Amino acid sequence: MEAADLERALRPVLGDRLLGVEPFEGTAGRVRFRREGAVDLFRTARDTLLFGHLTMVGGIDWVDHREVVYVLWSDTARQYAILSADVPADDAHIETASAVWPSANWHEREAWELVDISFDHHPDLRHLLTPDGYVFHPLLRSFKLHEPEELEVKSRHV
Amino acid sequence: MSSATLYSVSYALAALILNVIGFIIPPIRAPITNVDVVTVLAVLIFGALLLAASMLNTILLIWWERKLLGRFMDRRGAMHVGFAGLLQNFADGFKLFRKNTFQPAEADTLGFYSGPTAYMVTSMILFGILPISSGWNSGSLPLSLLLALAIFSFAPLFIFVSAWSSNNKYSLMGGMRSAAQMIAYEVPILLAVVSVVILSGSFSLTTIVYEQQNYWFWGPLVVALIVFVAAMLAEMERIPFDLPEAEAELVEGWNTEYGGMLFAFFMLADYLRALVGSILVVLLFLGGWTLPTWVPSAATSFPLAGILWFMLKTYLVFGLFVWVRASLPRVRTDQLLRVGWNRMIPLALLSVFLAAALVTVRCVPVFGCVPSAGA
Amino acid sequence: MSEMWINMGPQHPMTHGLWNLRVKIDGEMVLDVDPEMGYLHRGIEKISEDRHYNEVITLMDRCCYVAGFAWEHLYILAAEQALHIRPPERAEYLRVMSDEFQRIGSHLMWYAAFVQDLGLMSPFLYGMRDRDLVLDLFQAYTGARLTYEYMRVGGVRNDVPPGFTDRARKVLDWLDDRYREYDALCMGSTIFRERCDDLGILKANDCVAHGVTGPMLRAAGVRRDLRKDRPYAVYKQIDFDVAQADAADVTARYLVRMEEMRQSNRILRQVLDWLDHHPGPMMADNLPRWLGAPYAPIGNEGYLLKRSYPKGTGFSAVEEPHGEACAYVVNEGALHPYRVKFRSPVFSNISAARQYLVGYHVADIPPIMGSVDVCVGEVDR
Amino acid sequence: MTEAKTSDGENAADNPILYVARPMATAARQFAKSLRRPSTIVYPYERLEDPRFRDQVAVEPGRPIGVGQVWDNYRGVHALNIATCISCNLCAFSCPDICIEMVTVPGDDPKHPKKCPQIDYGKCSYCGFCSDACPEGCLTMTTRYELSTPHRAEMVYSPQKLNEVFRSKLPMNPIRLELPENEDRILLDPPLCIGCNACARDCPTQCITMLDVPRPDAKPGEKLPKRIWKEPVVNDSDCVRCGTCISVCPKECLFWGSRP
Amino acid sequence: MSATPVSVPPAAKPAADAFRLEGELPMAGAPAVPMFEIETLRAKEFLPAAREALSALIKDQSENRVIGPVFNWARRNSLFPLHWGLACCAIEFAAGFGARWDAERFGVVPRSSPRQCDLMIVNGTVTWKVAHKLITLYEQMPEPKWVIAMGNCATGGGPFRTAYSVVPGVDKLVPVDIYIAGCPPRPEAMLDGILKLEELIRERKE
Repeated sequence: MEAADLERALRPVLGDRLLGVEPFEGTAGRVRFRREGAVDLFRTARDTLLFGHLTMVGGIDWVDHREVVYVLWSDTARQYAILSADVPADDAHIETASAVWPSANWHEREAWELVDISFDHHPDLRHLLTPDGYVFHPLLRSFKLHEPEELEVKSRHV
Repeated sequence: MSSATLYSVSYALAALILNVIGFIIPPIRAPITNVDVVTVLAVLIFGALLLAASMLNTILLIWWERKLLGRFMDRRGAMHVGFAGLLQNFADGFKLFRKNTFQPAEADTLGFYSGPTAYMVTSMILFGILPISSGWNSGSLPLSLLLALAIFSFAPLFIFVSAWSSNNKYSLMGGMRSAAQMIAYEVPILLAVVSVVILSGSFSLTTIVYEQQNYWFWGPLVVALIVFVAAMLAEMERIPFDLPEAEAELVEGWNTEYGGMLFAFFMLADYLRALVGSILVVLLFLGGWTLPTWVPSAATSFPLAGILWFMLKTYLVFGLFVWVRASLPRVRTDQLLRVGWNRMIPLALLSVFLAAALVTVRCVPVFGCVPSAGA
Repeated sequence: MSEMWINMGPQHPMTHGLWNLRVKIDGEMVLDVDPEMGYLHRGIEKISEDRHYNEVITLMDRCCYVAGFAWEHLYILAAEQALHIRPPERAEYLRVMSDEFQRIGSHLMWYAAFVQDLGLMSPFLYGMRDRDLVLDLFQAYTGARLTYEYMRVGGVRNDVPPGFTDRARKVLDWLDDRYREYDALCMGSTIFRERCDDLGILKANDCVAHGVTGPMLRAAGVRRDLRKDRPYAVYKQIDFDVAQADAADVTARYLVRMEEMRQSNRILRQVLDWLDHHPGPMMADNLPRWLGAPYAPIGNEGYLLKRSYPKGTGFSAVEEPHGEACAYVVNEGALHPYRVKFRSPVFSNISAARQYLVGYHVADIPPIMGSVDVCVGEVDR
Repeated sequence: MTEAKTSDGENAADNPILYVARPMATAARQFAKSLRRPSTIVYPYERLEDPRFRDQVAVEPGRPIGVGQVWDNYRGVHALNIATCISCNLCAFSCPDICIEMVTVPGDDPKHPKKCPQIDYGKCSYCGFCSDACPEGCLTMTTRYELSTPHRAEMVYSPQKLNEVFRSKLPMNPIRLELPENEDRILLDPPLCIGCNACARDCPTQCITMLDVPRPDAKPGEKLPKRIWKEPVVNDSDCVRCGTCISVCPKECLFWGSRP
Repeated sequence: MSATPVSVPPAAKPAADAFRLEGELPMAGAPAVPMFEIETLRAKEFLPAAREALSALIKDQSENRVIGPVFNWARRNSLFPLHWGLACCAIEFAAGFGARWDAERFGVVPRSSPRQCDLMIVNGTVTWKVAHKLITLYEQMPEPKWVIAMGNCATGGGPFRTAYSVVPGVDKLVPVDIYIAGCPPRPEAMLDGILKLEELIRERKE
C-alpha cells in the first residue's frame, strides 16, 4: 500500500478534512487530517483499509500547537500507517479512538497526562503513570528538568 | 536408647538433684527424696529431654531440607554459618527471638498470640506419643496412633484462629484455604491408616512396628502408602499442596502478619509437623526401627541402633518430600479438593479392601504370611 | 466471604516489578481487575530530550531491563532513520546476534519467573543459571551484564573478541539440552497441565482489538512477527520460522516462547557462521563528529548552530521478546532529539488484563500474569 | 510458520500414566549432577575474575560455570593515570550522567594547575563513554566492582583515589577506538580573532601556536581593529578535539568544520 | 575508512591473559577450594562471639554483655531481605539468589512479608509515587532493621535523578546503612554489600 492508495481511499470519505498523505519511509504513509474528521477516519481505516490494530497514540508538543500521532498496523497489508492531527495548544482536544480500537484507552490516558491533550468521550480518563492529582504535564516543552541539587538549593531559599 | 533407658537416666538425674538439695538443706531432705517427688521430677526432666531432642531434630531437619533443596537446585544452600551451615537455623531462631513482635492495629490480641502458641504446643505434644525405638513406653499406649492423629488434626483450628485474628485479607484467605485443605485430607489419611490397622490388628504404634518384623507394610499396602504420603504433604502444607502459604498469590499466606518469635513458632511448628509426618510414614509403612531380616544382625545389635536406623529412615522419607518440593508445581484449591475427594478417598478405600482381603487369605505369595496377631 | 477489593502490589510476589493489580474477588473468584501502573515512571522520554543521540542509549538499557538490546536496537533504528544514516552490514549482523541472545535471555528470565509463580522452585534456579551463561557472553563483548551501551547511532561500539563465536556455539549446545529439560519439568508434569490448560484465554480478535502482541498474540493463532512481516536489520537473509499455537491459553504461550527460543538458537547459528567469515567495519562512514563512535558528543553547543543538520522523523518497530515495540523519534536538527516516543508491548498487554483475568481463580492470577511476561520498566518508562 | 510443540513432541496429556514422573526424574538427574559440584561460586573465596579459579572450572555442556568470562572488557571502577592526563575535559563532557567533575590536583606547576576527573559513583552509570572519549588512554575501566560503603561521601572518587586503582594493576578495558578519518577540525574565523592567546594558553596538548599575521595598512578613513596581530594555528595531528579552545575563545571565532 | 576498533595496549599493561577465553582447561568438577574446607570457610565466625559471651558469663557481667555477642552473631548471620523488585537492580538481585551466587549461603532468604524481614534492599529507582509505600513497608518491618540502597538509582537517583518523578536517593526517605554502587551492581557486589552490612552490625554492639 502506498501513500497514493491511502489518499485515494480516504479522500472521498473525509473530503477537505484530509490535509494530505505524505510518504513516510518504512510505512504506508503519513496521513494528516483535521481533528473534525477523526471518527470517520478511524472507522474507515479500520473497516475499509483493514488497519485493525492501533499500535500507539502519542502526542508531540510543538509549542504553538500539539500533534497527535496514531500508528496503525494492518494484518492484511503487513504495513504500518501513521495518522497525525494538529490541535491548537490552548484548546487541545480530539475525539477518542478507543471506541474504534479499545487498545487506544491507555495510550490516550498517557497522552492526556503527559502532553495535555484531552480526548473527548474517553471512557476512563484518569492518571496512569503520574500520581493522582499531579497537575503538571511533563512532556510539554515548557516543563524543564533540574538537577536535584539545584532544586534543593532553590527550596532552601524559598 | 530406649524410652526406658532415657527414663532411668532422668530418674537418676532427678534423684541426684533432690539429694544434693537435701544435702544442702538437711531439714527438707526426707520429704523431697520421697519416691513420688522424685518420679514427678524425673517425668519433668524426661519431658524436657524429649523436647530438646525433638527441637534439635526439627532444626536439623530444616538444615537437611535446605541442603537437599540446594543440591536439587544446583546450588549449595546455607553453608557459611557453622560447619556446612549447621548453625544457620540457630542463628535464625536467636534472631527471631530478640526481634520486635508486632501486633497489627486492629488485630484480635487473644487470637493473635494464642494461635501460634497453641499450634506450636500441639505439634510438640506429638513427640510424647511417637515411639522412636523399641521399649518406648509412651508409644505402646493401646490407642497411640489414634491419639497422634487426633492431635495432628488440631492444627487447622489454630491456623484459622491466627489467620482470622491478624485482620489481613491475605491471611484470612490463607487460613480458609488451610482449614478446607486439612479437613479434606483428614479422611484419606484416616482411611489409609485403617488399612494399616487392619493388617496389624492394633492401634498401638509399637505393635504396628512389631507386626512389620517379617515384611514392611509398604509392599502390600503400596496404594495406602501413596495416599498417605500425598495426604501428608497436604497436611504439612508443602508443595504441591502449599496453597495456604502460596507465595505467588497470598503474600505469605496465613503468617503474613506474623514476625519475630510468633513467626518462629509457625516455622518451627511446620517443621515439627513435617517431622511427625515423616515419622508416621516410617512407623506405619517402613518398619519403624527394624531392619529387614536379611540384614546381618551386626547392623542392629550395637547400642542405639534402633534410633539410628529410625532417624535415617525418617530423614530419607523427608528427603522424598523435599524431592517432591523441588520438582512439582502447586495445585489450585479446587483441584486440591477434587483430588482429595475424588481420587484419594476411593484409592484409600481400595486399599482398605486390599488389606481386608489380605487378612482374609492370610498369606501373600511375595510378602509372606500375615502375622497371627492380625484380626 | 462477601465481595472485596484486594491490592496485589506494589510489593507483592506476583507482580515481578512495581505495579499494582487491584482485584475484586468473591471468595476465590476474580470479578474485576484494575491494573494501576506508574510506580516506576522515570520520565525516560523527557530525559531523552535533554540528551545527545548516543546518550539516550544508556536510558534504553534501563528502560526494559530484561531486554536491553532489543530496546537499544529499537531506538537506534528510529534515530538512524531520523538522522539519515545507514549502518554497515557487519554491525547489523552483530545487532541481530545481540537481539536474539537477548530474546533467549529474556525468555529464560520469563521462564524462571513464570514457574516460580506456579510454585515450581528448582526451574527458577535453572532458568537463572542458564540465563547467566547468556549474560556471560554479553559481558564478553560489551563489558556489562544488563546495561550494555553497545549499539551506537551508525553501528556498534566494537567487534566481538576472538574466539567468541565458538564460545557462543557451546552455549547454544548447552541451551538446546536445557530446553528439553524445561519441557520435561513443565509439559511433562500433569499438575502443570492441569494448572495451565484453558487458563487466561484471550482469543485472536480480542488480542487485535486490545493491541496485544508478541507471544500472546501468536499463541492465539495469529502469525505475526515483525522479523518476518517487516524485516529490519538483516532478518530478511536469515532462515527461521515463526512459532505459533492455537489454544490461546497459558500453555500455548509457554509453548510459543519455548519454540521461539529454539528458533533463536537456529538464527544465532546462522549469524555466528556469517560473522566468522565476513570481517568488516563497525561504524558507518561520514558520521558527523558528534555522533562518531570513539567520542561521545562534546557539550559545546555553539558549534552546532553553525552546522545545521538535516531534519527528519524516524519510526521503527522491533519484535521485542515481549512483543511489538515501536519508537518515534523527531529530529529537529539539534544535538538532542526533539521528541522520543516509545510504544511498549507490555503496556498494551497489561491494559487488556480485564479480558484475560476475570472469571478465573485468585490462584490463577500469578500464572496468567506470568504468561504475559510483565516488565514494568518498559510499561512505565 | 511452525506449530509450537515441546522438544520431544510429547506431553503429559498424551501420557497420563506418567503423571509426575518426568519432572521428578529431571530434578533427580540435576541432583545427581550437582552432588559433585553445584554451579555455585563461593563468592568471597572464589571469584570469576580470578584466572586461577577460572582455570579450574570448565565449559563443557553439563558444567555451566565460567562460560565466556572475559573480564578484561568489563566496565567497573575507573583507573586514572594522573601522570598522562592532559586535563582535556573530554571525559566530563562525554558523561551522560554528569557525574565527572574536573578538580585540581596538586602538581609541580603552580601557574597551570592540573585538573583531573573526580567521579561520583553514586551517579555514574558505567557506560564507558568517558574511557572511550579519553584521547590519551589514561582513564580506563577496570574489573573492580565492589564499591559498597556505609557513607555516601565515600562513593566520590577523587583523582588520587582513581590513581590508586590504576596502580593496583587490575585488568583494564583494553578497547581503544581509532579516530575517524573525516574528523572535524578546529577552524578559525579570521576577521573575528583578536589574537588574545587564550586558546593557545589553555590547549591541553599545546598544539596551538600563535603565528604573526601581517598588520594591514590602514586605508584612509578606516580604523584598524584594536588587536594583537597574531592568529592561532592548530596542529591537527596533535589535536585531541576537546573543544577547550572553542569554549575559552572570548570572540567565538573558533568553530568546528572540515577542511578540504 | 571508518572507525574500526583496534586493540592498542592501554596505559598499564593488562594481565597476561587478556582476551584469553578462560576455562578451556578440562578440570571439570574439581572444586577450587577442597570440599571439607569449603564448608568451613566462615564456620569459625561463631567462636569469637561464644568466647566473648563465655568470658562475660565468668566475669559476672550484666545480662546484655552475656547474650549480646550471641544475638549479634545471630542477627548478622540471618538477614532476611524483603522480596520485592523495583527496577533493573531487581534482576541482579534475583540473579544473586540464583544458582550461581546463591545468597542463601549466608543465610539471606528473601521473605515476602515485611513483618518477617530485617533488611530492605532498595533495588531500583524509587519514584515519588511509590515513596510513601516504601516508607510504609519500612515501618512495617520490626526492629532491628537495616536498609541497603542497591544501585545508583537508590543511592542518588542514578541516570534518572533529573526526572520529575524520581526520588533522588532513597536516603531522603529512610535511613540507609549501606550504599552499593553499580548500575546495576553485579550480584557479587550485592553480596559484598551484605557482607559489609554484617561487619557493620558486628561493630554496632548493643
